[in-house]
Amino acid sequence: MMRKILIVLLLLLIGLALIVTVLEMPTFGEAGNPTNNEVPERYLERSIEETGALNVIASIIIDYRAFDTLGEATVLFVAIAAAFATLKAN
Amino acid sequence: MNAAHHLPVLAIVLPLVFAYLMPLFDRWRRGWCTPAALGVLAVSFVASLAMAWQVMTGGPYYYQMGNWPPPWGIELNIDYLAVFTAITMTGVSLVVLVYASKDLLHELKPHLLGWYYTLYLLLVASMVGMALTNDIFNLFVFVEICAIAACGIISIKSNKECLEASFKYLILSTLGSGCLLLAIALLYMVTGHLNFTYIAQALPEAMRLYPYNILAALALLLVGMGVKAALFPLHVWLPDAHSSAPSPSSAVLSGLVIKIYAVSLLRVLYQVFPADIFEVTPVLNILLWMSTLAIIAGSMFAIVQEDIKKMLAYSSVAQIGYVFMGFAIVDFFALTGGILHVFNHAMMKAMLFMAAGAFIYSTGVRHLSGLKGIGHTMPVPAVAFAIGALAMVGIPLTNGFISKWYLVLGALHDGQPFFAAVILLSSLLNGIYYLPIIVNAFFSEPQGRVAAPLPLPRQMQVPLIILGLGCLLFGIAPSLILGLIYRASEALLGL
Amino acid sequence: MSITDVLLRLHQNNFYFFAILLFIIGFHTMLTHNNLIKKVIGMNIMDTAIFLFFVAIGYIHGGRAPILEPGAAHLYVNPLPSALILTGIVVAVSITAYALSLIVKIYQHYGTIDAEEIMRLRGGETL
Amino acid sequence: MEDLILRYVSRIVVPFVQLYGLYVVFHGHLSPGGGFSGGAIIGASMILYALAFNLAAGTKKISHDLSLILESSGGLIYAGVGLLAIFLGANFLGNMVAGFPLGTPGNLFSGGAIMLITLGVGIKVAATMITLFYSLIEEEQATDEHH
Amino acid sequence: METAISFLPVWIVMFPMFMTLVIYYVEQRSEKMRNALSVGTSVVTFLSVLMLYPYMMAGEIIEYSMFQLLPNLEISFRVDILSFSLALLSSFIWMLVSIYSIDYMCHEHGCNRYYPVLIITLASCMGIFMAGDLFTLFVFFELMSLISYVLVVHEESLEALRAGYKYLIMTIIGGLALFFGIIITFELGGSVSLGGETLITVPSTLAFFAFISFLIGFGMKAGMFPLHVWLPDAHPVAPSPASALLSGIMLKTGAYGLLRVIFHVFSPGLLQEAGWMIILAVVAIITILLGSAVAITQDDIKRRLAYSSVGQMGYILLGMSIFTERALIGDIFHIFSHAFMKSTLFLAAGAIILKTGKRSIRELGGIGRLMPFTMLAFTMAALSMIGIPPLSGFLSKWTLSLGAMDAGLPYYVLVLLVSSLLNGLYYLPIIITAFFGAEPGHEHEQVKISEAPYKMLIPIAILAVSCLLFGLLPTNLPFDLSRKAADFLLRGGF
Amino acid sequence: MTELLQYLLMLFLVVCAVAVARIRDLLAAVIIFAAYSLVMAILWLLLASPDIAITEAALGAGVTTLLLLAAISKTRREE
Repeated sequence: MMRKILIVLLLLLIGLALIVTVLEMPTFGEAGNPTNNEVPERYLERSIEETGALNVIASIIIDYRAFDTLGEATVLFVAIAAAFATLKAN
Repeated sequence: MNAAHHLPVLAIVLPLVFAYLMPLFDRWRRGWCTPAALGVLAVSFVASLAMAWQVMTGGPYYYQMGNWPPPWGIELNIDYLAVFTAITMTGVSLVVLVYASKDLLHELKPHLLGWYYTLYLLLVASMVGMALTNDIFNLFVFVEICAIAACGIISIKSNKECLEASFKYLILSTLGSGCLLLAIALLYMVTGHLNFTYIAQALPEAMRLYPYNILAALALLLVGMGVKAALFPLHVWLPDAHSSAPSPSSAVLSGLVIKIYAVSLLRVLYQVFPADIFEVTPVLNILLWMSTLAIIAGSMFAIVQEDIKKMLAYSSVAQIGYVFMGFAIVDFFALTGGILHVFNHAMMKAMLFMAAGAFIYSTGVRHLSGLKGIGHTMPVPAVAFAIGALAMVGIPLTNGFISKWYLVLGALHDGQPFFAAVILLSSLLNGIYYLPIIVNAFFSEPQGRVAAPLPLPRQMQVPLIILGLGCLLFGIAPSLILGLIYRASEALLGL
Repeated sequence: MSITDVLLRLHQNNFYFFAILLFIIGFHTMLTHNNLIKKVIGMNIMDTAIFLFFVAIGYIHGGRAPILEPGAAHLYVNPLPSALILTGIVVAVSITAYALSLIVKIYQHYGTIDAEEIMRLRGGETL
Repeated sequence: MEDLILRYVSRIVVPFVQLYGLYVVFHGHLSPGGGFSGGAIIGASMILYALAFNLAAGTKKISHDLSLILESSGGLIYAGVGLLAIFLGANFLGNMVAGFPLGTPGNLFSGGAIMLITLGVGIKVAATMITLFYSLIEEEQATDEHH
Repeated sequence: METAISFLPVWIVMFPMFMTLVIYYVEQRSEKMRNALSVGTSVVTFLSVLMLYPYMMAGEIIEYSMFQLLPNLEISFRVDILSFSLALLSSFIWMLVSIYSIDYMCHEHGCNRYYPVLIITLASCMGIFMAGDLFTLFVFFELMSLISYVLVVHEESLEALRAGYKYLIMTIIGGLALFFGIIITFELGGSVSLGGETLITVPSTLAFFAFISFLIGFGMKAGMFPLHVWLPDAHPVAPSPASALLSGIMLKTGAYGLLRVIFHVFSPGLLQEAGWMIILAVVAIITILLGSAVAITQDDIKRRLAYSSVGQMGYILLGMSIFTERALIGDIFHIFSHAFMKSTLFLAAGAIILKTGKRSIRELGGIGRLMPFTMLAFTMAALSMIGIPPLSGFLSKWTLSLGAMDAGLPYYVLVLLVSSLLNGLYYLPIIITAFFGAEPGHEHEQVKISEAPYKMLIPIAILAVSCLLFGLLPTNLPFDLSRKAADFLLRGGF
Repeated sequence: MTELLQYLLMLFLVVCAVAVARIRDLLAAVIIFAAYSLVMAILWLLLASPDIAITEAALGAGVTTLLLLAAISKTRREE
């Protein structure tokens, strides 16, 4: 019981801290936010000529950041391997 | 562009590819599994060594995945710290795998061996990936692979303790990943980049505009990596997980997996965050005190343990404290000591766990008081255990001494003799729980199952001998690895 | 900062706010709930909350989905967070799958999926 | 009775769902979707099929060995395409620089390596979902016999 | 200097180490060969040390750097007159003890462990005395401490294991304290080499920590109060030859370390100015009085000897804290004389225990009549211990007292006198019981107790005669060496 | 108008999240969670990320729910 109260208090603290940061964050949906820099610009402007895909997200996940996606497929695989090994253990 | 340029890919992707092949081998060519896994890790190790050679002669370089320059693509940063970590990870895991190929036959059902290798190779690949990557989201992906694979090689044993422990580990590790991902989101939000170098460039400006965001990111990062690296108050999962797992898994989990998170945290803290952030926030101080607590509490807990693997697991809690202490004292020597301890402890703890595994393999005894006289009947693992234990205590001419030397020197150099005293105190505690085991092993008459152990296969003895000699070699000639570490810590501190 | 300012700010950043809220709820469920399946659901809630947060970062008012139409000059939202979250979702599903298989095995061994019950069983048995 | 309806419905629905899944996979580079979501849809359809009939019917469609091969080959295709790029003189996972033909943007066959990789991922995800579900369910039967 | 000579220290250290392996290999096959090799090794070592004599007398210092571990941290050797004196002393006693062991140990189990350990301990002891820097000193110190654990627990009885555990923990504490001291020295001085510049020149808090650490680290070995607790447990449980070495030589390594620290790491001037020596003096006085007083209450003969060692080490520590030349001479000479005396006593006690199987002093009545030579040697050493002229113990105490008077510290002399009185109180009863006490009832005695075999008697005799000779002769080698060493320490040359 | 919709959806999410934690019946919890996932997918559509929405609908709402159901069928329904 004590532990649960402690956890709730801790979570409230974390939540409060995070909400304070929400107040400070760049405003949602503004075009001038730090994220809208040269990175998405190039993806949006040049993905057709550089990757040949209309879907920019596909061009990012399978071309610009393909290594991530290899990792992602591997995560799926490792989960399967782990689950399979666990289930088939006896 | 020559072929050697692609070595980093070889080190990561080859284990990955063979991890995919391993279930097929297991199904149709079971005999190929072990040689293939060993061969792949050996290649990966050699590739890491070759990378180290490249870096030492030609300086650090980057490898751009798919030729996309940052910040658009993912790049690998092959620098001193990265190759050092890669060597540690592949080298130790190779040695452990040799041991595993025999030990697992009695811990697991034979049809699981291939799956075990799959998980193991993926674990190593992800660790090398974490060591080399220069992209924070890519780091996250590897962290996830590593987390699941680490749980997988525990739960594959599938007895009561393992399942419970690995579930606990999985949940806490997912919590850690959640915090990490949120931290990445916060960092991305204020900087617009995912590449370490670019985040570092954008952070000073962002620091001015969104200080709380960055602080929150830092805190989340600390918690996320702290949980995974078993930093003291967040270590609750470790003792169960590391003690119940099959011995090779324990060796690699305690020796390598918790270290790689620590190294990743080090990289992010030193390479991404601007140095002045640590002047306004006590993050490093918090880390320092947490590591102090870890060192003391871990050793204290270890003293009262009666199960050999549990004791080793608690000892890991203390030892990861050393690593973090080295990172948190911002000093060249301390940092060197911390990084060096990653390497040294990887060897020592892997060896200790394998020795413990050998005892369990041959006698079935896990209880510390049951291991009396084991030195007479099983000399090789007992001597290896003794070397590991002496290295843990920090007896000179073992590698543990060297890392302790640097840590204490760093603490003194930074004007914090208190922490030097903490390290010494914990060495004493290490002595209190390690030495009686050795003494009992060599100066008591073997009884019961200890008196007539099963013969230990050669594949299980050789790794112990290799690591034992390694512990001595790097205690006598630490300069073999120190050159790399010096450069790594110089680069991290920007000297 | 007055209370109206705070509220206005929260309104502006409402996605972030709710994402944090969900994150905390998921975190809480995951940490304190004894039922293992509930823990897994809590984990999913926590993860989706972070994904929501991440995707919201990339949004631009009036932006279109980043499926390009060659030749037309539209305002598109930032595609990078979406791409990353795609990875995140798969990761979450993978962990869920693995966690569930663990739960199934745990149930076979312990006959329960209640964390406290399991602790009690272990305490009575192993020590 | 209910079972019958379910079977009829699923017999009709499953092909459409699978077709949709294939569409999502193959149009990953043109429209929303891609290997992961498409693969998951195909996998879900197979699961639905297995649920509606029974496990044996499902395993008859896709045997264990096949799903094992599919699962691994998905990942291997991915890594293989990446390694192919190295042999073509680019870095790992290179696409345009490695000389994969990009085709005409907007066409089904465009995007070079993207196409191949999406296909691999789709196969892999579908196989994974099926394996996962089977192994979760199968375990039950095994233990039932056991008890 | 010729290279061959500069290589000699390495040879002296490495030869026994190498021979340890050889013995370990040989002993599987032949016990005789093992015994011969052990004695041979110690003889060769002794002779090798002796070869240094002319160079040392010429005032040369032999240096040899073996290899570098870390920047500014290396394994190096350096022999000066002090190193030489102690190395000579230890290798000499080691030689005698290894001869003694042959007959003593043949009744014990585990000889195959005993001899290699004996020889490797010799190697590490030589290493300590010939170390060229603190780190090398530390390495060999740890090696010796850990290895001699095997000697302590040789019996493997519960008592021995318990004493050994205490010893081990204290050793670890001492080792860590030393480590701390060395690393502070490294931090402050940038190097740990001995005999070069004084490493710590400014008294600071950190320097004080270093001093305290060294005091703990070396004092632990030297049996300094309150860190002596392991000593009375560990020394009696070891086999007697090992006890002789533990008490006679290995305690001195602590004293030697302290001497090095006082004169090379710090400087007498600094220590006097900072007033830190008073700590050493106070604990030394407590050690003397406590060791002597507790010894009286002990009934076990080896335990009594062990407590006596505590008291005697107190003299040596006290002598160190007085920076006058004569005190230092007495101090170093006491290292010699105590080594001779205590080895005699332990070896004689060992012979008695071997023959009678009794350790309790009350049961030793009449033993002097049964084992006259052994007991005579014992008496001689005991009298020397008390400080009866003209035995060597008197000479050392006398010189020490003179030194104390030089420094204007007459109450130190008082302490020495009181302790001599106490020594008398616990040694004389043994002698009286042995020669004049009633023999215990014969009904339990089936075996007639006879004199010890000659291989044991000769070493005892040599040592006992040394006690006499070195007190009797006005100029003898140990005293000469002490004088030169003191001179060297105080002035850095002859 | 969209803002109101957003708030409604997000409140729904919060309610679902709390309900999942509170409700004793695991099957109901899973179904509520599926609803949660679907609403999340709609929210992502509002944020102009159809890819994520489809993936979440297929993986989050579909596969996860199926897996959870399978797990429940293998264990027990009540908490």
